[in-house]
Amino acid sequence: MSGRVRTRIDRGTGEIVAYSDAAVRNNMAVIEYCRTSMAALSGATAGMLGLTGLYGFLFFFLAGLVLWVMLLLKAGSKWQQYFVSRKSLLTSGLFSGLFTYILCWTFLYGMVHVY
Amino acid sequence: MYYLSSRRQIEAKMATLDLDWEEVRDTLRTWREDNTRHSEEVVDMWYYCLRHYKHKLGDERWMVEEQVVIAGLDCNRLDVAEPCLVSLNEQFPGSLRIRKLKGMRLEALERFDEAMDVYDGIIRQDETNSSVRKRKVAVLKGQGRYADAIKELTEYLKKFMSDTEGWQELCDLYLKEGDYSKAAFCMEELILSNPHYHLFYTKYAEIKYTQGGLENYELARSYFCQAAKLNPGNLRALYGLYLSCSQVASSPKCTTQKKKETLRLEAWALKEITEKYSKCRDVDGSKIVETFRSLSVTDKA
Amino acid sequence: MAVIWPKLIFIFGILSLFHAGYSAAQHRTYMRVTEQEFISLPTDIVVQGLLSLVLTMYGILHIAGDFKEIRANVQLQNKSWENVGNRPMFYTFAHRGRALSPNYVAPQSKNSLDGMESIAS
Amino acid sequence: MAELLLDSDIRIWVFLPIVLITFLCGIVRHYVSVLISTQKKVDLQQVQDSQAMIRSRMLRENGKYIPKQSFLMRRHFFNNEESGYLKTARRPAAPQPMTDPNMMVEMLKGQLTNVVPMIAIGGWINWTFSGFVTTKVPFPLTLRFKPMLQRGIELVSLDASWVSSASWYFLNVFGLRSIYTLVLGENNAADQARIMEEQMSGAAMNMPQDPKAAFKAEWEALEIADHKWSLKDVETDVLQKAELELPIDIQSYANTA
Repeated sequence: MSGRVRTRIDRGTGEIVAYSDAAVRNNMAVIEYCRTSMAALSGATAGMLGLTGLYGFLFFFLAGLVLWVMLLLKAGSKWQQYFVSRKSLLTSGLFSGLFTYILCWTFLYGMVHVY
Repeated sequence: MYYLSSRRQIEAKMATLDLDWEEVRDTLRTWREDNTRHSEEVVDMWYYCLRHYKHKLGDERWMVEEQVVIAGLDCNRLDVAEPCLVSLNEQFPGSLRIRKLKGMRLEALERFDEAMDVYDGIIRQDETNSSVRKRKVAVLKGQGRYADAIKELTEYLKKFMSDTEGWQELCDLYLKEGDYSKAAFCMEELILSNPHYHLFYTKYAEIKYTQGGLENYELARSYFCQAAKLNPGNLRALYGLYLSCSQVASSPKCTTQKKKETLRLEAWALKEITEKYSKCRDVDGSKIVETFRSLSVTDKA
Repeated sequence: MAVIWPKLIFIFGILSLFHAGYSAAQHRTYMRVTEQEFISLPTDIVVQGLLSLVLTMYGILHIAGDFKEIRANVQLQNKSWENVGNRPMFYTFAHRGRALSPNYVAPQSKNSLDGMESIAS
Repeated sequence: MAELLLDSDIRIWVFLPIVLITFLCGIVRHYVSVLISTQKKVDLQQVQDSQAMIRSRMLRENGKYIPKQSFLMRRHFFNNEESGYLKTARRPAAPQPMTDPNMMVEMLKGQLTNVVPMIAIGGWINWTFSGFVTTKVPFPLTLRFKPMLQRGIELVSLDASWVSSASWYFLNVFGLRSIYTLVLGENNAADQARIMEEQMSGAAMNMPQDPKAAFKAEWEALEIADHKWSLKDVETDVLQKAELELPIDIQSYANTA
């Protein structure tokens, strides 16, 4: 069986659209994987480039945007096959990567610019 | 032909079957996930390919070996199943799951009472083990004692009420016995567990249709209609819809207004079916209409 | 063999990032030794850094695994009764398929009579 | 503010080791917690109750897809005064969570694996690498952070963005938390049989402590659940949808069929 099925009223057509729970969880895990690695890598690059203060955080949001575009490209044109809403793709877990970003940023910054 | 001895011949055989061990591993995984029954291919793929790459599978190796044991028992290839069972036993000594596999091997050898004892032993040790209780039902079914199997399965379902696999099995057992009302009850349970499967609706409607009587025909018609709505490609539901509409229309107790609507529904179903057949090039739709005219119950055609 | 190239791209991206970092560190120590005020990195290191970031991200995207169809009814539509109705826990092995296997031993043909004798005696 | 020059040895002997220590401790902690997490033993009665609860919840949720008569039949099975499952179930009084022994063990285990090692290692790092600045944080920090981040460095004039090794350790701990999921990774070959087994007895794990109250709540919910058959006019709206697409065609088919 396809496991637990969660039904939600689809705003567009109004009729009930059923989402299979396991697939949604799998997609979330993939996005989380990409987001964490993006946070780490962009933090490393920011540290390496020696960005300080506001530029660093700007770079973080820029990286988030680039990741969003890449994920949409990966999902292809029929994105509603894979995600409930595109906006949730951008905002979900944006700040969970912040700590990792700061860590890598400080780490590389220390490695390159402090010593 | 099966007993190619030297390794080179096996490699050659494998080359002809162009099995690349990663693809084989992925196919076996997909077969495990959507639990289809491909015992013959699983045994061949293991025997000719994965057997030589066991070390590369890592943790997944034990799941693949379990799958091979069951497939081997299914197509009576004990020479393939037993070595896997032995290696599983060495890896997990004393695990209940492996003991269950041993019980299944006894079943394959048709030593049913010993299998029953093995299963009872497991249940005594771990009460909440549901898969072993299901195996006990399978033993009874294997011996052809359907009445006992039904009793055992209902006992099991009293404890594990939301086990959809159990309800599905019970439904088929009741169908074997021809007890349609109970089978319909089981199908309702399945619909409750997953209300978006067009297949459940189709099967439920078919059972209602076989039960007969105007009220059951109407119920069958609604469920066939829902199945066709859920999955427009479900031809079986369209056939069912057509037949149940003609049944409802032909019954004397049906009011004229309902009769008119049912006829329109019947026409729609027929149109859908002919459309689907006309899509595949070689069959032209007209012959379909004749078969339906002969098929439809009402005398009006 | 199919999933190798994203890993290669990812490793290449990491190496180039590491290289850019190393050259930035060299540049930084050079500036410090010659007491010049550090304003910004030479542009080639910056470009290499950004490029390697995009490259590694492209590799990660493919390593992370692909998406699954989430709409249940579309997913259920192409399911046949074959794999929905199949119940691995209830497999029985006493079926006619046994005869197809190579090591099938046909039961010796006992005629119905000797079955009778054993009961009678 | 003059650019501080730090001895490059600090990088090799302090900066990098702290990162390694935090990372390896995380991995060890993960495997230790996997090792000592005992499977919660569940008895048959609890499994049966949880399965019944699931079934009655399913009935409430998806009841509208089955005919009225069968819905009432099932509700009768659950809610009937004398013989209903939810009414006749007699279960022992539930132990209060606070005094329940294995609940205490669970909490202690949780503490043991997470918080205690973090504090211990933090203290050790603070003790060994104390008294000097480890690295500079690339973004400006307000003076309020200074006492916290520069514990052990009594330099008033120092800019707050220079941090001590202890604070670098804590930054590592929080930062690496999400990297672990990346590294440890989820096992992609999901073990089908185990998932099925968990579906059965797993639900019993998170069965509420007090079955009697849970049954009562379920009973009430089932009482008020009324049945609106969702398939009542499925024929009409299928026809309407068909009408929309090809209005004229249906009539012509009607008389030929």
